[in-house]
Amino acid sequence: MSVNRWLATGNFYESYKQEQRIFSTHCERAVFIVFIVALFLWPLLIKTSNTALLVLDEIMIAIIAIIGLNLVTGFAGLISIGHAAFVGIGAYTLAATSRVLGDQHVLLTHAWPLMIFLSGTAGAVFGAFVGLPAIRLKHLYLAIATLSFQMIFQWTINFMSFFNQGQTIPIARVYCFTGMVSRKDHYLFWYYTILIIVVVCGFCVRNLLRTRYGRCLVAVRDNDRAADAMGMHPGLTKVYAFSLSGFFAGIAGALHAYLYRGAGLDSFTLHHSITYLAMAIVGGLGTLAGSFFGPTAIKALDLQVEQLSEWTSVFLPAAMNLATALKPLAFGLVIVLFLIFEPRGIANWWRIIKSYIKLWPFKY
Amino acid sequence: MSYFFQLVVSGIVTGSIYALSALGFVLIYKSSRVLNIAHGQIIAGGAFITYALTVWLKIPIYLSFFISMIITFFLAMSIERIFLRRLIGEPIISIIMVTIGLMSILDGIIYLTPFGTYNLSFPDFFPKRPIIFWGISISWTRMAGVIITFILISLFSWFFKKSPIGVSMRAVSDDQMASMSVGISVPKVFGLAWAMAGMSAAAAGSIIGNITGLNFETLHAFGIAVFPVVILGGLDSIIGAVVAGIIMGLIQQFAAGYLDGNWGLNGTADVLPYIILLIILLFKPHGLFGTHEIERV
Amino acid sequence: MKFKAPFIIILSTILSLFLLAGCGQKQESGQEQGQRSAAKAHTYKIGLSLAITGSTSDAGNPYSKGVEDYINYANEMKFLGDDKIKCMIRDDQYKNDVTKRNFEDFLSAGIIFYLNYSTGSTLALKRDFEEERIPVIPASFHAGNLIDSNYIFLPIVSYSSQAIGLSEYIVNNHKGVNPKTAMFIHPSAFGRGPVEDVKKAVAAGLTMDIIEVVEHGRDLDNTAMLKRLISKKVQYVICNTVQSPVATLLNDAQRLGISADEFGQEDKITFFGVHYTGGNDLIALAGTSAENFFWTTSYRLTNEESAGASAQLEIAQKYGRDSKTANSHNYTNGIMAAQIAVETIRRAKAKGLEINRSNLYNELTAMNGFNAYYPLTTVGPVTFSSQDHAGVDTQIIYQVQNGVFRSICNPFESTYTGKLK
Amino acid sequence: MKRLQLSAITLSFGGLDVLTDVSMTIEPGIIASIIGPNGAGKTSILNCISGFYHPQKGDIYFGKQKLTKASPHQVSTLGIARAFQNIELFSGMTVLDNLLLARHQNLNYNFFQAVAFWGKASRQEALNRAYVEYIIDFMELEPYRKQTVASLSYGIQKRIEMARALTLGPDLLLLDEPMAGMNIQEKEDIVRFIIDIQHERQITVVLVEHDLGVVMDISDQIFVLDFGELIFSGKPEQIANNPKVLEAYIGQE
Repeated sequence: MSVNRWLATGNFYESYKQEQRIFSTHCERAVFIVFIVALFLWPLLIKTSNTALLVLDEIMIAIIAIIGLNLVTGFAGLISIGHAAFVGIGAYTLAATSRVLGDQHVLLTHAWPLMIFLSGTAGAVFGAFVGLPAIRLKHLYLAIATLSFQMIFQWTINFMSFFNQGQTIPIARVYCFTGMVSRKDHYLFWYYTILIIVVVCGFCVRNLLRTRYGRCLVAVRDNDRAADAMGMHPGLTKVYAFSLSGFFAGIAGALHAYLYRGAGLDSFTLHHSITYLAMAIVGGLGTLAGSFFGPTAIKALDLQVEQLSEWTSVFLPAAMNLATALKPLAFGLVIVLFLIFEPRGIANWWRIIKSYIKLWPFKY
Repeated sequence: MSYFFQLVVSGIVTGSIYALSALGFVLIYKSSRVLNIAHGQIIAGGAFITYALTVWLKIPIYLSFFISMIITFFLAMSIERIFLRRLIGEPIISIIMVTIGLMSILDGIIYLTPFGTYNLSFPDFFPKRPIIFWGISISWTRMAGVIITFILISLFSWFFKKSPIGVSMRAVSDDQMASMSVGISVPKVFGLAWAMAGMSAAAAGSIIGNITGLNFETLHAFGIAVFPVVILGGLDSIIGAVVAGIIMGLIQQFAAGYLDGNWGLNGTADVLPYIILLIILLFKPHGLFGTHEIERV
Repeated sequence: MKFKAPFIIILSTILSLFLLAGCGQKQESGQEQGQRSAAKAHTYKIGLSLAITGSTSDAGNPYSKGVEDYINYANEMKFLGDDKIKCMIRDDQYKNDVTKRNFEDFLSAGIIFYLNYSTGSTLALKRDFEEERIPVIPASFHAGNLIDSNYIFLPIVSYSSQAIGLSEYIVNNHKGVNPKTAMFIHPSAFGRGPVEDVKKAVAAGLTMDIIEVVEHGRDLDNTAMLKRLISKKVQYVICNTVQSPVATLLNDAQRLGISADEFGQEDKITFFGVHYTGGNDLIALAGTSAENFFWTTSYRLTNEESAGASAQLEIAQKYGRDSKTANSHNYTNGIMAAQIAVETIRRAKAKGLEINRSNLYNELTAMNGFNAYYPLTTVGPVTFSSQDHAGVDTQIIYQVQNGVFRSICNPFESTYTGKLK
Repeated sequence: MKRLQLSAITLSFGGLDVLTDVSMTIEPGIIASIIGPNGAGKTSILNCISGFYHPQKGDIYFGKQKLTKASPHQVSTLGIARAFQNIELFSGMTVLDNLLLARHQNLNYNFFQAVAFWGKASRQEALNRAYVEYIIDFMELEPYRKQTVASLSYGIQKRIEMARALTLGPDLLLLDEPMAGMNIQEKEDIVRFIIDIQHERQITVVLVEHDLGVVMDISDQIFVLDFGELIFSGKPEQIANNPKVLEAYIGQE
């Protein structure tokens, strides 16, 4: 039988190996590859401002953080109101290294891939530690336990002179093959680095989710007693979920510290934890695609509102209060409207569009 | 020794104001299993309404206190009607997030008013001189705060225990399906719970506003600061809120009185409640007075 | 579901276009700059990023209006001839990340002078200022801003010097042996900044005992702390924080009956504060408890007759500000930052120099001696040099008398600040 | 094959005795049924075996392994699988996913192989999928493979529950009222499955059931509980004339 693997219609799996594929048709795979290649190529073709690159870098860092948050809150169903603190742990791993060894130390400037990985590990260790109450606590009590962790983290950083009491701890520019990454190339360099990390993380999580290490997360979310009877320790699975989420958050934190060339407390406050949750919700909880859409949408909204309020302040100079009120208003409205009208988030739109295209032209 | 007693008295006084702020959380959670993160904003709103009535409309403070409570009663009720009603039966994370969204919306609305950025304070309507006995001093404002707190809390407890609506509210909190089947309107009960929480928020806001002055940030930060109290008390127990409020008040005062300034520690009053909360939760996973949900297989 | 799909495609396309527009628009403004510079009348761009919303917006809001109004005023009064200044004002909600983005944005728009706001963001961006070699005036007078940095200029004396000035006032007027003092500070770099410097001044011979340094939290009740201070015989408390905690502190002190009715009263505490603790907002928050509070700054206040006060009120009236904003010392503060920027550009232009960052920097560092700048709103001249990056070196002390801040001494320069250098 | 042994177990909740001194021995490879009136403690026995409850007195052995204090996930790794009375499926997932999940402990690739989805992980997942397909085939669930559990009927859900327990690859299967609330035809299907399970796969089945007809037909051994006490154990044909059982079921006249 001749198989046309470019279309979904008339295509049947012949082995279970085939069913494991991430892309069911060549078409899908081709589109994806073109998209990734485009992401790599466009900065070389179009001249972009540093601000635009900074925004994109920010979005991608948020994507990594949200992948982590989605694993714990979306897939494992454990509400974490302390995700910014995990991200902070990553950033402060670098900061602590900088305080101990000096910010120009070769470990920070040359061995930065290792440092990023180490920050992720630190995040994972703290994640496991914070996850421990999950063995006993449930629902809101657990959510507030993570909130407590956020508060304790903030207090510790803010009052310890080792951490410069929450002031920015500087981290030097990194070196790559061509020498020191200069101010001019800084954002572009990190654009590529973060992009590679995002793609790798995306694939890792995609893989994880089709193995037992991913399925157990969903199992404890849906029914932790049944999960117990299926041979998973529900408590340890939850701790593992927190630790996994901490790992991604740690990586995001390290990247944030490198991108901003310093770690300061005010990037990892409760407010950020809440924003992360909002991103996960708007993207779509419990979906990998949502982890990409959420941060993009919320950051885009932020920028739009900023521009809008600037625009209104030109026309209504005396009505500054309107402009200042717009940001929280828009943020809140988006969350509430999404929850009321599209609780499954943008990922659901994505799903609808995909099935629409897949069936095209044979819609029934 | 009088230092110690002063701390105890201050702790109890602060604690009872915590209890009043926590009451709003408890009322809502008790009936509808929703944790209203936007409560701090409602507290701030209540304080601002009282201020606007007293200073701008020149209504006597006691009267505006009541009017403010009535306004927030309807305000909170309509919040429930507009935002929460549609989400009955949704997962817990959605509902928490809705209240977070609500928090942002209320922030936005308050920034539209002058209160968003101004610093204001209530006119003095109590004598500024404190009440002093045995060397321990309490201000009139705080004393009034404590009295109002206890009046309100006993009113609410009585209401829950004795009045028909209160009984139906307890029934709903116990089992929504069963209460629906005996003809209790569950949405109505939810609305009422929110409304009562709104009332308590206005009272708490007016009292706190009298103590700290009216600064939006200080006031809404109180909503977060009171979380440890709510959880420690066990989310659905009024008595729990009172006890936990006073415990937290005492902890904070003792932290500020004995820890701060020694061993290089500072600001411990902000973090100690959370640490103690975590420790207690490890032993009592449902807080001090929270109901255990028995799991059947 | 079927009819939903096309709708969603359209919607998401629009959304992604929005995102592109968000990134693209800023690029445009860079090109715009290039086109404009070819024309006859120049427009010089300066940037201001500050907290109009979020924490400290009570100070940031009037500050932004001060900058906005003065720049408009300067343009209308033709301080720079036909040339104009365009000040881009962005709200960063007190978040360093947003400040950084705004700054990058301003840079691609081609700013030649930058006004910053918070201590945190100034410290976080210090290295960028160095690399970009752009003159910066922050609204934070944190002395630490000047360490390892060449391009940050404080408009007035640092918090440290203000606190030392207050200490000197205490020492000079205190009767008896070493005055026992405590410090009440904000739990951040901004609050902690002066502590070390005051301690250094004490070490250098200022006859004062620092009994305790208190970092406040979100306390509703300062009873414990005040009782402790009284038991340690503390007579003076120097505050470096924002108004709201000070108001609570003053209220508590009055309630406990330990606030002094006049300077240095026995067994009572006299309260002092540096720039951001005071102003009309404090009186608004603390009411009668604010009585006898001592406050230092380098600005003239509008409740006392002066040329600066009337000029400020005139500008405020011209742009329709309410009386609260018009009389705020943070409005003065904003005007001050804008004044320095405008004056620097004016001087460079008067010399016929090209208006760019390095010339402005040179102009700023030459602002001393006969070249010193005398703004109306301050109690002394602005003097910068390559060594001295604090503008107005003099300060003045105000005391709350019957609900109004009144100056109680002549402008002075704290002696120990000089000695410490 | 292992023998399940309960020796004099006593379980009480706050003074209320649920099980008193119950001893049972279930030989490998048989179908054993536990019957009794409501509240007799049938489900509690299953809960004790599968580790959700821990008896205060007495011991439970599975072969040589002591289960008394083991938690559910430990019990399940020893080869004891359980289907619940009130359906405890992962309701948000498809039937396929539910079954794949049950293979959790039978997969032994490590975390890093999982992340890379390379080598062992990929191979094992394919085998896993094949195994699940075999169970789907066995339990005749083919039409529902890719449907979400929550959207299926009660009868099917019960069957999925059984299939999931079977996917664990157990030596001992605990079924808690698999036929409750079903019509005759559905019951017949379930009975057929149970018999097939025992015959084709040599799995010991412990059944808690109300339908006496079915129990009499298929059981090799029957245990009767009343008020937490074991009042009878033996072959089905002995039960009909046991006075104690009659008394428990019909009541004292």
